[in-house]
Amino acid sequence: MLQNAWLVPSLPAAAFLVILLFGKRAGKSAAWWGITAVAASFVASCVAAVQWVQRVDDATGTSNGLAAFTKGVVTTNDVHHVVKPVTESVTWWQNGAVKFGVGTYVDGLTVLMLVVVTLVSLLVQIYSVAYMRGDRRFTWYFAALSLFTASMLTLVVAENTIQLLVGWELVGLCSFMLIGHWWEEPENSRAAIKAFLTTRTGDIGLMIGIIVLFFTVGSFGVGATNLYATGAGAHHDLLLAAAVCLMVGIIGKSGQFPLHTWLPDAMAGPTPVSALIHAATMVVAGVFLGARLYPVFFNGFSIASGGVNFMALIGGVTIVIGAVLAFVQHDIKKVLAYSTISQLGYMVMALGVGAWSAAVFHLFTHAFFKALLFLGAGSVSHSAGHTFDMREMGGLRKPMPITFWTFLIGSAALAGIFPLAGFWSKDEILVNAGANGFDAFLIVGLIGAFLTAAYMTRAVWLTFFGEFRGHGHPHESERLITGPLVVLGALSVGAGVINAAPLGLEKIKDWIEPTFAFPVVGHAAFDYPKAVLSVGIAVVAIGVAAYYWYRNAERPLLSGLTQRSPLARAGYRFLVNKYYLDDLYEKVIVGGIQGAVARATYWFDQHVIDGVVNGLGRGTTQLAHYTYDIVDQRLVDGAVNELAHEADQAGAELRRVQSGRVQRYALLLFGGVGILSLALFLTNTI
Amino acid sequence: MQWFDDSALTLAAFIPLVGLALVLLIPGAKEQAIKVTALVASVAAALVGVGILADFDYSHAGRLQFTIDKPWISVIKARYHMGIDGIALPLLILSMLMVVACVIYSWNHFPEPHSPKGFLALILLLEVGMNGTFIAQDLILFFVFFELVLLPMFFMIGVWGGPNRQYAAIKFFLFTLFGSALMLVSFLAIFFLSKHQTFQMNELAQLGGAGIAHGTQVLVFGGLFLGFAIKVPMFPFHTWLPDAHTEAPTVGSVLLAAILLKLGTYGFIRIALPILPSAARTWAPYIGLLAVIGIIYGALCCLAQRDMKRLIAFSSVAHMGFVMLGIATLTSFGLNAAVFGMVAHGLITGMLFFIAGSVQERYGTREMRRLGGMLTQIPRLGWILGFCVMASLGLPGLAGFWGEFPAILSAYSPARLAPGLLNGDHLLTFRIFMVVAAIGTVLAAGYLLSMYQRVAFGSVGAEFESAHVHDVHVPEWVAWTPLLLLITALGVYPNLLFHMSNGAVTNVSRIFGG
Amino acid sequence: MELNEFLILSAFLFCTGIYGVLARRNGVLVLMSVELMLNAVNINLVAFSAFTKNVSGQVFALFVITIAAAEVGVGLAIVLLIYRNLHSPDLDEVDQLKG
Amino acid sequence: MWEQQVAFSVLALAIGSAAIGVVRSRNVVHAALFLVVVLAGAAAIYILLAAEFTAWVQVLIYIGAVVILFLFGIMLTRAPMRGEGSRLDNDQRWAAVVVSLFVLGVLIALLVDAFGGQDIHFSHTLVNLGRTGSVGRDIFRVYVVPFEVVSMLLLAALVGAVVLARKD
Repeated sequence: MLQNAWLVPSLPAAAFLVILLFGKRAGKSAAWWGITAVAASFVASCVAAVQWVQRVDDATGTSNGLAAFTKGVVTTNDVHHVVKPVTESVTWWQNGAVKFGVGTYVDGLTVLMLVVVTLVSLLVQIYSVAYMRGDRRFTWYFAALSLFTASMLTLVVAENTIQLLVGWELVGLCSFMLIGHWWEEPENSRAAIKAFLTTRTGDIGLMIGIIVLFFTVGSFGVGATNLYATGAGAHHDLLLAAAVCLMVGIIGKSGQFPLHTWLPDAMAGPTPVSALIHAATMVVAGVFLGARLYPVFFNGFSIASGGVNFMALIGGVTIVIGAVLAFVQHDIKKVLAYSTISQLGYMVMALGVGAWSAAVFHLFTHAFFKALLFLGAGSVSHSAGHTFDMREMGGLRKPMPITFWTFLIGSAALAGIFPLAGFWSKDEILVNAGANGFDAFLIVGLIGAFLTAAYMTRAVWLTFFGEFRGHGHPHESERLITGPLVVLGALSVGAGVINAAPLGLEKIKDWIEPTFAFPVVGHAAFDYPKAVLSVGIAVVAIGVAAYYWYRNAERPLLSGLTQRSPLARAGYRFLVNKYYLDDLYEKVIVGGIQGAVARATYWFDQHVIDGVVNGLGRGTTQLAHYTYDIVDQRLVDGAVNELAHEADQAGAELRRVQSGRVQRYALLLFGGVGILSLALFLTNTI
Repeated sequence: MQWFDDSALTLAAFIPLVGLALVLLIPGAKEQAIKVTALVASVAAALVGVGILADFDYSHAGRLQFTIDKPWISVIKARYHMGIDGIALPLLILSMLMVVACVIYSWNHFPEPHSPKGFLALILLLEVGMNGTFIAQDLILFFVFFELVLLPMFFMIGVWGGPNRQYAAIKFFLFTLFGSALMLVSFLAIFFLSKHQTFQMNELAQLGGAGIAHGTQVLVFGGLFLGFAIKVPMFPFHTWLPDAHTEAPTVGSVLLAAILLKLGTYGFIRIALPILPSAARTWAPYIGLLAVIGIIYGALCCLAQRDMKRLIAFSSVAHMGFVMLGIATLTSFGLNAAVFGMVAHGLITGMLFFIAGSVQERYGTREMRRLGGMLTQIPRLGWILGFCVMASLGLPGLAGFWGEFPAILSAYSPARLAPGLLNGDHLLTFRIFMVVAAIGTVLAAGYLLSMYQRVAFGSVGAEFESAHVHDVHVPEWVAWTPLLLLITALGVYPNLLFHMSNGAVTNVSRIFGG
Repeated sequence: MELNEFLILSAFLFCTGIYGVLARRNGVLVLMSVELMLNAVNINLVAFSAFTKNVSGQVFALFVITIAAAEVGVGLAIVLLIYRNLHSPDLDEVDQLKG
Repeated sequence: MWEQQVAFSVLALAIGSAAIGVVRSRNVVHAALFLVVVLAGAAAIYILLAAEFTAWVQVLIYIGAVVILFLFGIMLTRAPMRGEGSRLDNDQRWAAVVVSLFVLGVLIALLVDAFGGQDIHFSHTLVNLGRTGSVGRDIFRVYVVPFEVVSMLLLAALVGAVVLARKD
C-alpha cells in the first residue's frame, strides 16, 4: 500500500466524478457511493499505516509492529536508524532536459494524515447523510465532499511542492464551493469568496516560496528539499526567504493572524463542512505544510538557536487573539471557529519552537475533538430550531444526552483536561516550548489554556445548562448523527494515548517523526509539575467561568460589565468588531482596489490611453481631410475645376461692382485713372 | 504516407479555402447546405490536424516537420516554405479545433443580420489565415497569412457586431494594420541586412542576427515588437481589444481571443527572439515591465467593469501579460509557460466568450447587475461558467495554472539580459516582476469570482424571473465538450503539451543560454 | 513765377472736384463739383497758354466755358427730371442700371 | 515780381478754401455761393496770367449765367437750404477722399516731375496775346470749325434742356 498510496486520493476523486455524472439519477444513494469510496480510502490508509509501522520497526530492529503497542515499553534506540520514505512518481511535465514528476511521498506524517483525513471525512459524510437530508443539492454536496477529501489527500501524499500546491488550491476551491453551498443568500457567497481570496492572498507566499525553494534546491521534490535544508551547505538566507514566503501561505491557509478573518465567516457553510474544514482538511493543510517542509523552517528561522522567530510569534499571537474573540461570540459555530484559530496557533507555535512531534500530535488529537465539537454543534442546531445562536439555546442537557456528553468530552479535551486527548498534545507543546528555551511561548500557551477552558465553559454553559430559551421542542438526533459523535468522543478520550509519555508510549516520535532528512530536534521528557500546572489552570478557568455564568444566568453575557465601565465597553466593541481587521481588509483594501483604484485605472484606460489612440485616429482623419480638401481637391483637382469655378466666381464678384450707381462707377474710374497714371509715371521714371 | 507528409500543411491551410469556395457557390437560400459544407470543410481540416498529430515525431519536436519548400515569388526570393514544430503544432491544432467549435456553435443561431453564407465564409477565410500563420516558415508568407486574418475579422465585427460595431471594427483594423506596417518594414530590414538576403525563418534564425549591428537590431526589433505587441495586445497597445470584443459577435470574440491574440505571441517566439537575439536581450526587461503592468492593469480594469464580455476582454490583457512575462525571461521555463499559456488561454477564454455569448442570447444583456442566479435558472450553464472561471483564475489541476505558474517561476531567474532597467540589475527587476505577477493571480481570482458571484450566485432578478430560459442546448454541448475536456486534461496532465513544446522551446532558449 | 504753382492749384481744384463728384449725393452739388473740375482744366489751359506764349490755350478755355454752360443746362434738366420722377434729387436712387 | 506772387498766394488760398466749401458745405445755397468765389478767383488768376478776354468771359458766363442756372436748379429741386449734413453726402465719402487724395498725389508727382523748375515769363507779348483781338483772330481763323460745332452743340443743349425739363 505504501507504493500504491495514489489509490487513497484516487478513490474519492473517482467518487466525485461518478457522483457528478450520475448522481442526479441515483438520488440519495449517491451519498453512499462517496461514503464507500472514502471508507475504502480509510481502509487503505490504515493498511498503509500498519505497513509503515512495520517498515519503521524493521529498520530499527524493534519487535514486530503493533505488538510493541501492547508492551507499553519505551523502545529507545541509541543508534539513529534512517527510515526512507517511500516515493513513487511518474513524469508530469518537463522543461528543458528536466522532467518533473507527480507521485506519492509516503512517510510517517503522510500515513498519519491519511488516516486522520479519511477517518474524519468518513464520519462527516455519514453524519451528513442525516444532516443534509432534503437539501436542494444533496448529491452535489456529496460530490464536493469527495472532491474535498481527494484534494486534501493529494496534498498529503504530494511528492513535490507543485503537487502540494495543486492539492492546496483544490482544497481552497472545494472549501469555496462548500462554504458557498447555499449561494442563494449573498452572505454565503460573499463568505465563500472571502475565504477563497484570503487564502489565495496567502498563496502568493506559498507560490513564491516554492519558486525560491526550487531555484535554491534545484528540484521541487519534498525529499530533495528537506535533504538540502538539513545538509551542511544549505544557503541560509535563501531558506529564510523561502520560509518566510511559505509562512505567509500557512498564515493564509491555517487562519493565522492577521489573515484569520475568513475562517469565522466560513461558518456560512453547512456544519459538517465546517467540521471537515476545521478538523482534517483545509486549515490543517497549512500546519501540514509546516511539518512537511520542516527542515526549511527549522533552518530558515534558526529554530535551534531559540529566541523569537516569525513562526512561533505568529502562532503565539494567534493563540491569544483567537481565544479572546471566542468570548464575544453568540454563534456557537463561531466560538468553535475562533477556537480553531487559537488551536492552530498552538500547532504553528509548536512548529516554531521546535516541537515537531508535539505539533503533529496536537493536529492529530485536535482533528478528533474539533470534529466532534462541530458535529455536536450541528446536532444541537438540528434539534434546537436550526439556529446556532447560543442565546436561543440552553438547558439542552436533558433532551439530548448523547450530544451533551460527547460535546462535554470534546470541550474537556479541548480545554486540556487530564486524561483526554487534548491534555497530552497540549502538554507536550508546552513542555517542549519550555525545554527548547522558548519560555515566553510557554507562558503564552498557558494563557491560551486558561482562555480556552473559560470560553468552552461559557459555550457549554450557555448551550446545555440553564433554561431553554429557544423555540420548538429539542430532541436527541438520530443514529446517523449520534453514531459519528460517539466514535469521535471515544477518539477524543483515547487518542492521546498514542503519545502518552508517562505510559511509555511515544509513538508519534517513534513512528511518525521522520528520520530521513530531518533536523535534530530535542524531545523533552514528560514534566509532571508543568502538566499539573496546565491542568490546574484549566480547572481554575472552568471554575471561574462556570461561577461567573452561573451567577449571571439571568443576565447573560458580559452586558453587566460593559454597562458599568466605558473601558470595558470599548474593549468589548473592539472585540465584537474583530479588531477591525475585517474593516481594514474589506472596506479599505478590497473596497479600495475594487472601487477607487479599479475605477481610476479604467478611467485612465478609457480616457488617457484610449484617448491617445482616438486622438491619433482623429488627428489622422483630420490630416486626411486636410490633405483631401486642401491638397487634393483644391490644389490638384482644383487647378482644373478652380479655373472654371474662378471665372464663375469672378463674374459673381464683378456683378456686385455693377451697382448701377453712377458715382460708384466714377469712383472706380478715378481710382483706375489714378492707378494707371501712377503706373505710367513709375514705368517712365524708373 | 509520404504523400501525407508532403502535403499535410498545404491541406491544413487550404482546405478551408476550398470550403470557402464551395460555400460561395451555394445560393444563400440553401442554408442547410451551406452549414453542412462549412462544417465538413472545417472538420476535414481538423482531421488533417489529427493526422499531423498522429504522424508527428515527438522525440524530435524541435525539428521542423512536414516541411514543404518550393519557389514562390523568386523575384523577391520569397518561398512557399511551410513546416511545423512543437511550438506551432499545439497552436495549429487549437486553431482547427476552435473553428470547428465555432461552426457548430453557430449552427442554429447566427447573429443579426443572419446571413450564414457570409458568416461561415468569413470563418473559413479566417481559418486559412490563422492556420497559415502558424505553419509559414517564410517571412513574406507569414506576413500574407498574418494580414489575411484582419479582413474577415473586420467584416465580422463590422457587419455582425453590436451597436458600436463600426467604430470597433475600424479601430481594430487600423490599430493592427499600423503595427503590421512597421512589422513589414522590419521584415524588409532583416532581409536586406542579413548576410544571405533571405526570408527563410530557419536560415535567419541560424544566422541569429550575425552581421547586424546591435543598435540596428534594436531598432528592427522595435518594429517587430510593435507589430506583435499590438496583436497580443500588450499594455499600452491594448485599447482596441475591449472594444473589438465587446462589439464582435460571439464567434468573432472567441476566435479573436483564442487564436488571433496568439499570432502576436507566436510571432515573438518564432520570429523576433531567434532572429534578433541580442536585441531581444535588450528589449526583454521592458517587455517584462509592460507585461506585468498589463497583468495588474488588466485586472484592475476588470474590477471596474459592468459588462461581462468586456470584463473577459480585459482579463485577456492580464492573461496575455503572463504569457509575455514568460517570453521576456527568454528561458525555457518562460517560453514553455508561454506556449502553454497561449493554448490554455485560447481554450479557457474562448469558452468564457462562448458563455458570455450564450448569456447574451438568453437574457439579452451582459450587464452583470441585471443578471444573477444563473445557477438556479440554468444550472448547467452556470456550472460550466464556474468551471471556466476557476480555470481562468489559474486553479491548479486545470489548464490555466500551467500557463501562469511556470511563467511566474521563470521570472525568478531570467536569462542573461542586456543591462537596462533598474541599473541593469535584471535579476532584481524580474524578481519584482515575479511578485507583482503573483499578486496579479489574486486580483484575477478577485475579479473572476466577483463576476461569478454577480452572474451565477444569488437569486434571479425580477426582470428574468418568469422568463423561459433554455439551459445548454445540443450545439453548445457538442462545441464545448472537447474544450472542457481539454482544459481538464491539460490541467491534470500538462505533459501532453509540454512534451510537444519543450523540444522546440529549448531550441530558442538555447540561444540565450537557458 | 513757376508754372507748377498754377498747375498744382489746378490739380487741387480738380481733385476737390473729384471728391465732390464722388461724395455728393445731391445732383446739383455734383454738377457744381463738375464745374470745379472744368475750372481746374481752364486754369491749366490758360497757364500753359501763358507758358508757351500761344493763344490756343485761351481759345480752348473759351470752348470749355461754352460747353460747360451747355453741360450745366442739360445736367440741371436731367436732375430736374430725376427729381420729378423719384421725388428726390439724390443720385443714389438712380440705380436702374444695376447688374 | 513779388506782387504777382502775393496776389497768386492770396487767390490760391481763396480758391482752395472756397472749393472745399463747395464740396463740404451743408447748405446747397452756400455751396453755390462758394462756387461763385471759386469762379471769381479763377477769373482773377486768368487776369494774373494776362488772359484778359478769357477772364471776362469767365465772369460773364460762369458767374452771370451758370450760377444763376444753379440757383434755379436748387430752387426747383427743393434742395435743402439749411444744414442737413449727411443727407448731402453718400456712403462712399471716405473712398472718395482716398481716391481724390490719391489722384492729387499722383498729379502732383507727375507735375513736379514734368514741369519742376520751369517758369512763366511775363512780357508785353503775353499781354498782347490775351487781348480780345488776338483771341478773336485765332478763333475765327484757326478754330472756326470747332467754333461752329460748339454753337451747334449749344443749340442742341438748349433744345435738349427744354425737352428734358418739360413738364408733360
